[in-house]
Amino acid sequence: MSKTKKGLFEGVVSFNKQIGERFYRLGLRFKGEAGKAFAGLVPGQFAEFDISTAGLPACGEIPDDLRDSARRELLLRRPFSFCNVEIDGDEVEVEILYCVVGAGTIRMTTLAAGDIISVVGPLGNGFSVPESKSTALLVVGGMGAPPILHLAKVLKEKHPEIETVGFVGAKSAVDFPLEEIQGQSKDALKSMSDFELNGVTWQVASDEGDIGHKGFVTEKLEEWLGSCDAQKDTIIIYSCGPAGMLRNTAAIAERHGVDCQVSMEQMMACGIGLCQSCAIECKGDGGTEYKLCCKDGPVFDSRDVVFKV
Amino acid sequence: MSKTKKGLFEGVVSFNKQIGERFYRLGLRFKGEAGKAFAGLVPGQFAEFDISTAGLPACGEIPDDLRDSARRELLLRRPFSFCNVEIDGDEVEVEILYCVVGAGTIRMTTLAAGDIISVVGPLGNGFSVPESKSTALLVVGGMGAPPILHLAKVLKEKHPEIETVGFVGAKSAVDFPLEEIQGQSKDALKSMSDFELNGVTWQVASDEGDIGHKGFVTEKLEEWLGSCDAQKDTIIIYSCGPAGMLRNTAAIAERHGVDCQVSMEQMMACGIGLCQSCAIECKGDGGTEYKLCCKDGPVFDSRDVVFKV
Amino acid sequence: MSDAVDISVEFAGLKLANPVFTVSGTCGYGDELSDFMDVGSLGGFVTKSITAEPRKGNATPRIVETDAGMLNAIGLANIGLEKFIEEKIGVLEKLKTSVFVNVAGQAIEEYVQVTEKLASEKAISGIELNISCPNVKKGGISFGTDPALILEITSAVKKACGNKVLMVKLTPTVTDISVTARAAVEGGADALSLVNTFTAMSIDIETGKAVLANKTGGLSGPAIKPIAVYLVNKVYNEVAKDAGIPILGMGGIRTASDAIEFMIAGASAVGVGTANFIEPGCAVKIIEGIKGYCRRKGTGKVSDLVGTLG
Amino acid sequence: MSDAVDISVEFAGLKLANPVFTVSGTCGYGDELSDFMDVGSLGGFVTKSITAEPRKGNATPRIVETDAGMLNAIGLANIGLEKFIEEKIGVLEKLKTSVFVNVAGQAIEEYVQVTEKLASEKAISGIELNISCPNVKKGGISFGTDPALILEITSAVKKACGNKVLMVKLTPTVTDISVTARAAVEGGADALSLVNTFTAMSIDIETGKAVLANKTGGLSGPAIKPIAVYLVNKVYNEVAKDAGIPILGMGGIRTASDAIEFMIAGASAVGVGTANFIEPGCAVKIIEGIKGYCRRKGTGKVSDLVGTLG
Ligand SMILES: Cc1cc2nc3c(=O)[nH]c(=O)nc-3n(C[C@H](O)[C@H](O)[C@H](O)COP(=O)(O)OP(=O)(O)OC[C@H]3O[C@@H](n4cnc5c(N)ncnc54)[C@H](O)[C@@H]3O)c2cc1C
Ligand SMILES: Cc1cc2nc3c(=O)[nH]c(=O)nc-3n(C[C@H](O)[C@H](O)[C@H](O)COP(=O)(O)OP(=O)(O)OC[C@H]3O[C@@H](n4cnc5c(N)ncnc54)[C@H](O)[C@@H]3O)c2cc1C
Ligand SMILES: Cc1cc2nc3c(=O)[nH]c(=O)nc-3n(C[C@H](O)[C@H](O)[C@H](O)COP(=O)(O)O)c2cc1C
Ligand SMILES: Cc1cc2nc3c(=O)[nH]c(=O)nc-3n(C[C@H](O)[C@H](O)[C@H](O)COP(=O)(O)O)c2cc1C
Ligand code: FES
Ligand code: FES
Repeated sequence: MSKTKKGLFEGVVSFNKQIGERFYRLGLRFKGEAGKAFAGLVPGQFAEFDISTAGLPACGEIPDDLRDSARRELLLRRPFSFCNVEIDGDEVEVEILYCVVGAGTIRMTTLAAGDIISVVGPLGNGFSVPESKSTALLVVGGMGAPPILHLAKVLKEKHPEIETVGFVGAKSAVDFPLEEIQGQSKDALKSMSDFELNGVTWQVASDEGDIGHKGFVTEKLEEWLGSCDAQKDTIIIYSCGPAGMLRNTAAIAERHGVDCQVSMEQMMACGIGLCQSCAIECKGDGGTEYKLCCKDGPVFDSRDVVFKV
Repeated sequence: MSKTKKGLFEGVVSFNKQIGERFYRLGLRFKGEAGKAFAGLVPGQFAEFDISTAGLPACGEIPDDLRDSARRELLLRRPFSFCNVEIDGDEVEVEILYCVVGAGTIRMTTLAAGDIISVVGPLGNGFSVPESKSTALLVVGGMGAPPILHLAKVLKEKHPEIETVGFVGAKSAVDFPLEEIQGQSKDALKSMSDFELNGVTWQVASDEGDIGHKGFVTEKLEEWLGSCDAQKDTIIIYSCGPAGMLRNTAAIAERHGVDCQVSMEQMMACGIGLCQSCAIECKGDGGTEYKLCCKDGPVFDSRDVVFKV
Repeated sequence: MSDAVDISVEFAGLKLANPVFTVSGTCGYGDELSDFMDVGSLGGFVTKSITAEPRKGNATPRIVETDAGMLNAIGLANIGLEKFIEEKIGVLEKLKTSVFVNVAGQAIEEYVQVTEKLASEKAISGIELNISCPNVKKGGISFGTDPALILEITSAVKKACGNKVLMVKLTPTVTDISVTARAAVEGGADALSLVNTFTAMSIDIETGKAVLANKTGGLSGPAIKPIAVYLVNKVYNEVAKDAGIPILGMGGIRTASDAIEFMIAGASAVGVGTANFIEPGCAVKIIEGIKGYCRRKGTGKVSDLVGTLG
Repeated sequence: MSDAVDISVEFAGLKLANPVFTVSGTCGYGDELSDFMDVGSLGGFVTKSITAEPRKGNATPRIVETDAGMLNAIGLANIGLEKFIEEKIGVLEKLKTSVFVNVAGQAIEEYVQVTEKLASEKAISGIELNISCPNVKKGGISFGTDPALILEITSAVKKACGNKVLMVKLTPTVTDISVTARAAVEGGADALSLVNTFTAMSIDIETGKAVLANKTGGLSGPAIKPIAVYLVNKVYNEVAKDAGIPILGMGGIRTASDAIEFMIAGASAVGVGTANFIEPGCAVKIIEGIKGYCRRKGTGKVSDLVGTLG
């Protein structure tokens, strides 16, 4: 997967669709130079969006818990990964999947088709596929879904020889940022242990057990690894999700001697290596050193990361 | 004209229409308590609008001279007078006429039908009609049009016995915030010396002479007063516009011994008498004193005001 | 956990219904806000600065908006002590909230004289000593930045204020606010309020002149909030906590969350200033919001939040 | 009037192509911005703070957004002097702009030692002395607030910096910035830069803890602009003008209009900091905008704007 030159571009909103209480999918179209840049986007790369130009929803439409923070004036851009990229002749349509959690994402919900927003990207290093692998295990926790969904699709298209198995978990059914789950009845959820998406079968787990396995998604991963006969060095794990889940995933990978790439998150001011805010503690020569999530990551080899939580 | 209780209300945008390069008309509908409050709005009263919830237009649509200031984060409300009030059963529709001059008004242009905005009003004291008057002279300079247009309509409806004559001036034709003028061809403008609006005939003047009389609108006013036979105490002047024009109008009124009410502008932080920012120097006992534009005005008897410009 | 939340606070011996004040220069003399809220539901109310003689204030423009803030240079415009007592004390009495009168002056004698007159007014719970307004000078140094002067003026006013609570309002524009805070406490302050505005300037590049007629003005609003929270925390940790002196924290408070930040930082009560201009009545929402937060968090008494920064 | 506008400026003896810098800690070591702009078109470039030894910096979170501003507590994370000279000087040399290296330290000796090494590097036009970072302490008082220490450290570094321009960066959090500015000038500063960030704090009310791992951080961005403009004007009027010392003005600059405000207030050059994060490349737009303004206003030389506040 090749990397393209980053830049400051304008994208045109093609859709902005609510898919769950707090979840939305936003489409953006790029042309010209921007199109060229984003056509080469690698799953796991991200971009920085300027949402300060968007309006606020009416007061009554703002969730109670965000009412106080919603009015904060936005200064910084917001980083988002992508869950899909479609190349359509000269144009490229990218898609992000976002969760409404604060001042920026609440404004994002008012973006409408035709609105123009400023985007800096594509940024960072995405997932890579080492030569020797024949099995890819995709492990998602909650809002970690977007880059892994994108990766699933790219693996299916560009590496059909690789067997791809998906694992996805969250607190409870409402916390899956997926239309495939948000659309279902309680009963359907109850009996759902896996589902198909982007050509992959995903095993499901939830802390509350209202969907799939009751417990951590990493338990399903461990179970799978325990019962598989393949050479461990032909397997690779790709994971994105909350810090605790990534730590568990990394520990499992370590235990089974399996390669693992994790996509990390950190508060970012710039996304392009200027501010040093997004430090991730990594193992270094005879100690630890900080690497930059935005520039050296967000995807890291799990063996390099010093997990904190 | 009776005054109603002010309050903090929500209005629903009913339209937002561009009527000139920098001019827009915005309609707002109020229901319930808000409707009751605004049904009693007196011409010359104003309200404070919270526009911080509106989005910014795309960068390319922002006029060059506003590009730097447009991104300023809005904190304060913005004061606007009204050019029309329509009562429609339980609902009231008010209309404002605004000019895009800065960070707030540029955001205002993105408001669309259905958007909800927060309004504090109606505020201040509007124009009043003393018993003894049989002639009203309406004198408008540029963006002073809205409250005087509203007044013209109310005079026609509620005081048909009063003869009403209008005078309107601006720098050049493009500076009249009126559809009646913005719609016309250069040739039509050239030959236009007056026009009808809200039941009143308006004589036109422009500094550049590309429409109507070449010169100040106050010259037309003075001409009219010089050639009229009516008792001077039966005449009243109502004026709104730039400070220099109001000063001239007040001087003419003084010279001719005619009553005159002027609607003043001042930078306002609150609009409701809390901050003391909107001081207007007035004549007081044995000196001058500051009155508040928002609470004691914006309409003042021109004899009370100490004009500065 | 029971739903009962006690949001009353003890503040320098006063029992306040809740910790929320509206603060000096942003809420008039009490009548202007009553169209928008029940002013009596406030924990406390601080009047516009009062001086011995009436002051017209500065020429206009007196305000200008900046990013997430505003500058003001009102110039202590006020009706003067005499007219204040005649016309406004009655209004304030009816408010049914604890009223602090903000006192300003050009010289120590003026502060003392105004305070003495006010000390006998039943309607008033306390005096807020404004030694942090950029217009008040003595020997070229404004009162609020010189610890020795702060000590002197606070002691003098303390003697004049009888049984009224004496609150001293600090300026944020000092190298070390713990020094000025300590001087006020040593002078006998019963409470501290902070922050006043930051001296600042906005220039109109078309005219090449300052926007404000007074050239400089005081910056207030959300822009200054993080600095104010830090300063409240510093004064709490280094001075107020040990001295047992409550802080009225302010600077950019617009929501209950903002108010709670200040309380966690060390403020026993919080002041709403600029936000009154944007949403008159927001103080009532803030009171409700604080109550809701305590209920959700299982905080039995709101004062348990004060100075809990972990 | 001719269209020709001269936007070059003389800055402490350096001839700069234009008055726009990108400033310390917000533009990396020069290579990071080059995807977005021609860094060589800048008037000047100030590197991230360099210390004698490499520093890992603080734990995360290191930043948090506030209203129209942000707090940072990076903790002077940097690769250290040795690696800087090895790996970065070459990059900087290719930039074709005037490069200032921002020097920080724990003690006067460290400042001197780092400066001495840098003094012999051809790629460097000047040293920016960072005595305004909240992490650098001596005897409990940070260097930047004590005039005697400022004098001492400036004189010591001046001796070490050979023919490089010595610029001293001032903190805004002092009672009277003219005092610290004067100390720097007396110590031999060739230029002053201001402002550095304001110490501030943001509290997460859900956890009851400060958002930043370091608890406090420095406030930057548009929120502080009006204070910074005021302080630049004060230093210009009270110190720099008579001393003939140029000011690099910064704090919240995001547009050409902002930059022009600082120049009218008294800055000979202007620095773009936080805005680089939001619109990398905005410095180039600011240069163009300044040129356009001068053309429109008939200002033949951009330096004619400096200190013209009416
Ligand atoms: C590389 C990267 C990729 C991301 N991809 C996605 C994605 O595909 N979909 C998605 O919904 N979100 C994604 N995020 C997280 C997203 O950036 C934040 O949710 C968003 O910035 C919050 O903005 P806000 O203004 O709504 O929240 P704020 O009001 O700024 O903050 C609200 C809460 O969100 C947390 N938060 C804010 N910014 C970040 C951040 N950069 N990283 C982690 N937590 C943060 C804050 O700590 C706070 O608790 C990604 C983050 C990074 C760093
Ligand atoms: C009582 C009253 C009634 C008004 N009625 C109307 C109206 O009907 N239609 C209309 O277009 N405008 C009206 N105005 C002016 C209107 O309030 C300003 O144009 C508006 O606030 C500018 O907002 P902004 O954010 O776009 O500009 P800013 O970016 O805030 O400022 C841009 C320019 O506008 C000037 N300005 C800003 N606020 C005011 C103000 N309150 N008074 C005068 N000048 C100001 C500034 O000095 C600056 O030069 C009225 C003002 C007052 C006080
Ligand atoms: C318009 C205005 C007028 C003010 N007048 C006074 C005053 O007369 N006396 C005083 O002590 N503080 C005055 N202040 C300062 C406020 O009381 C408060 O300390 C400051 O604004 C910070 O709080 P805020 O950000 O919530 O406004 C004034 C503030 C504003 C905005
Ligand atoms: C993330 C960040 C890191 C910074 N690091 C440094 C630094 O290492 N040394 C320094 O002197 N100033 C540093 N600064 C301060 C800036 O150089 C500048 O003085 C300040 O941010 C004000 O300008 P601004 O508002 O344009 O950002 C830093 C600022 C930010 C935002
Ligand atoms: S976000 Fe600025 S360096 Fe990574
Ligand atoms: S605008 Fe605040 S008192 Fe008039």
